[in-house]
Amino acid sequence: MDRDEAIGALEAILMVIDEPISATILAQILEVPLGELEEVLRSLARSYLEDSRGFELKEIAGGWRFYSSPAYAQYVEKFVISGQPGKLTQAALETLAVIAYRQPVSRARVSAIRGVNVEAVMKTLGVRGLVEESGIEYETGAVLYSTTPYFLERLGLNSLNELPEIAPFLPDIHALDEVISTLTD
Amino acid sequence: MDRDEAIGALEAILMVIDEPISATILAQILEVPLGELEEVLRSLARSYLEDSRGFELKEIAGGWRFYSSPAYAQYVEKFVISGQPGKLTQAALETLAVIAYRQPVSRARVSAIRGVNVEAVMKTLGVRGLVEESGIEYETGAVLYSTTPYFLERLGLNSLNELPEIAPFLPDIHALDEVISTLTD
Amino acid sequence: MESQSAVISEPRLPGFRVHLENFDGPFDLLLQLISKHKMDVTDVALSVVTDDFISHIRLLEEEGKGWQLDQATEFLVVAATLLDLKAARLLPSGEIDDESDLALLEARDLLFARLLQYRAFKEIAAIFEKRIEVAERSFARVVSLEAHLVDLLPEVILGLSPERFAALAERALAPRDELTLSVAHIHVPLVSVAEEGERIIELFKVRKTMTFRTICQSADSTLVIVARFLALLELFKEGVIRFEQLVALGDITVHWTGAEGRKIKVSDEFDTPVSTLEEGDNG
Repeated sequence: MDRDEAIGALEAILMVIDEPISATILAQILEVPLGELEEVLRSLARSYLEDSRGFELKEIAGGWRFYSSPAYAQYVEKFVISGQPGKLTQAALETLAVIAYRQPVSRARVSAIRGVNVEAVMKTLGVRGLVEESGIEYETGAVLYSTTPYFLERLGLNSLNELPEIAPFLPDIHALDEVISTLTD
Repeated sequence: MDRDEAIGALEAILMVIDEPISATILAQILEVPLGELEEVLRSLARSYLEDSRGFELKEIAGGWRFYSSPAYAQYVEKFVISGQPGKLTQAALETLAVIAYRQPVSRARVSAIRGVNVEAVMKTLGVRGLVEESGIEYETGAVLYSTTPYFLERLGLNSLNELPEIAPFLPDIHALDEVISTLTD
Repeated sequence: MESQSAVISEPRLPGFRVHLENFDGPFDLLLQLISKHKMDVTDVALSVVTDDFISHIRLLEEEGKGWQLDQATEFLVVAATLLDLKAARLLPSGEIDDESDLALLEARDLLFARLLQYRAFKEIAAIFEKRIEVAERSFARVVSLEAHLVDLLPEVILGLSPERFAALAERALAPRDELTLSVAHIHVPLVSVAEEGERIIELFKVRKTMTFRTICQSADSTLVIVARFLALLELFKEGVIRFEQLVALGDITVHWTGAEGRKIKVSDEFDTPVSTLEEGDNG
């Protein structure tokens, strides 16, 4: 792999990952010696700084990730304050409702029930502190999600037991889920 | 605000969003006229392509955000557990094509064009979030269907205007459709 | 954007070849020749095409590739349209001397247009497929807010009571298709075979012998002609009429042979909306 290809691949991977990623893993994926790869990462990070880009590539606690540049913090903060209303969108509320009544539940299951990709919405719910990871599904290894105490607080409840019962008339909803998931997985 | 500042601010904000952001919101935050801002976004997107970066800036379904470049898909796929649902069948694709170009359209009309009962396929498209009910036909009371923003996302389109022209495939298809409907309805 | 001049696509029914006296090659090419007026549909022996297709499907079966439902469905649609087209072509046209001839000519063009339209959407579907493939190679940046920014977020306002929240959950969890109101009853055929049958019986009370052309003279749409044709078949089954055609493609004469005053009822089996032909598809 030549240097340009390596830079492109690194930029592509770093652009879509959420958690910081170690140089060791990147070196394995790209099949490039670790030392060489670290040198590319450092020079890439330097070039963003030199070009006064709005983003930075930083190594924090052993992992590399893109961050917004502090030089433009005022705009980012303005966006976060103004652009993220206290109220949730309808899509976020519905997703939250599904999680609340199905917890613990995997993202794939929520997605199957909602009929759309819920990745972004679930991230938002996580950032807003309303849902959190709560375990691993034994059969699939999928991460399971549950609501948080903060969610209860915002809804004005003391415990999940206080959630109103829903639709006892819905026939065997788990079976339906199965059907839906075969359609959408 | 000069152009370099605007570019930096845009890159910084785009780095922290978890869903596509409209040019209108960006223009408000940066206090820059919308037309000017859109021009900066487009030239920024172009510059990433020209520099063969590993990422792209794209406007899809009405919002801007960063994507990994398709050229490096093979590397990115190792990190992103593909949440993409399975492939659509030929029948589903063709039904989707009819709906995309005829929307809003009743199931009976789609069925007439496809020459087969499309009930099952349309249900699948609905469950997958690609089409949705969008109204009622005044004369017949039939439910009308349209494509969703998620449909645009799946096709990587910004708006329905970006659908390929159907004219080269069929001269004056709208006129034909009217007459055909008298035959088949 | 894809090249839009590339109207000639890859074969849609891969591997299926037709062997006719005047044509030997892929089915798709045959369709293209017909749709470009390079070949007359009346020159195509549809029975041979059908035989070829059935053996093609059998071959796939024997090779263990299973029953290709997609291919079979597609073939049926195209073959049915070709058959319609051919039927319209074979009906006497010649000089346009009356209204019904004109209607037949129009019907022929319409069937032709329908075939073209069907094929146009197949081309578009292929473009969709390619676009989806390309789009799937691009991954969106979906990241959590950087830690120092999370503190800036305003407190979440759910803005609804536990009861409203429960109602929302109920709706989100409900199977979606139950929300679809069936409107099938609105699309019942506007033409009834049984009713057209009654009308024909009334005509026979006046004249014992009529041509098919005469019977259809008052028909104001192709659908009515079809309904009257089906009604005649029903009456034939009841044994109250017989058909006579002196020359091939000539006028068909219909004779009433039923007893006077016998009560005849034309069944309404053709009037049931078709709901059994489902596309075998779950994705």
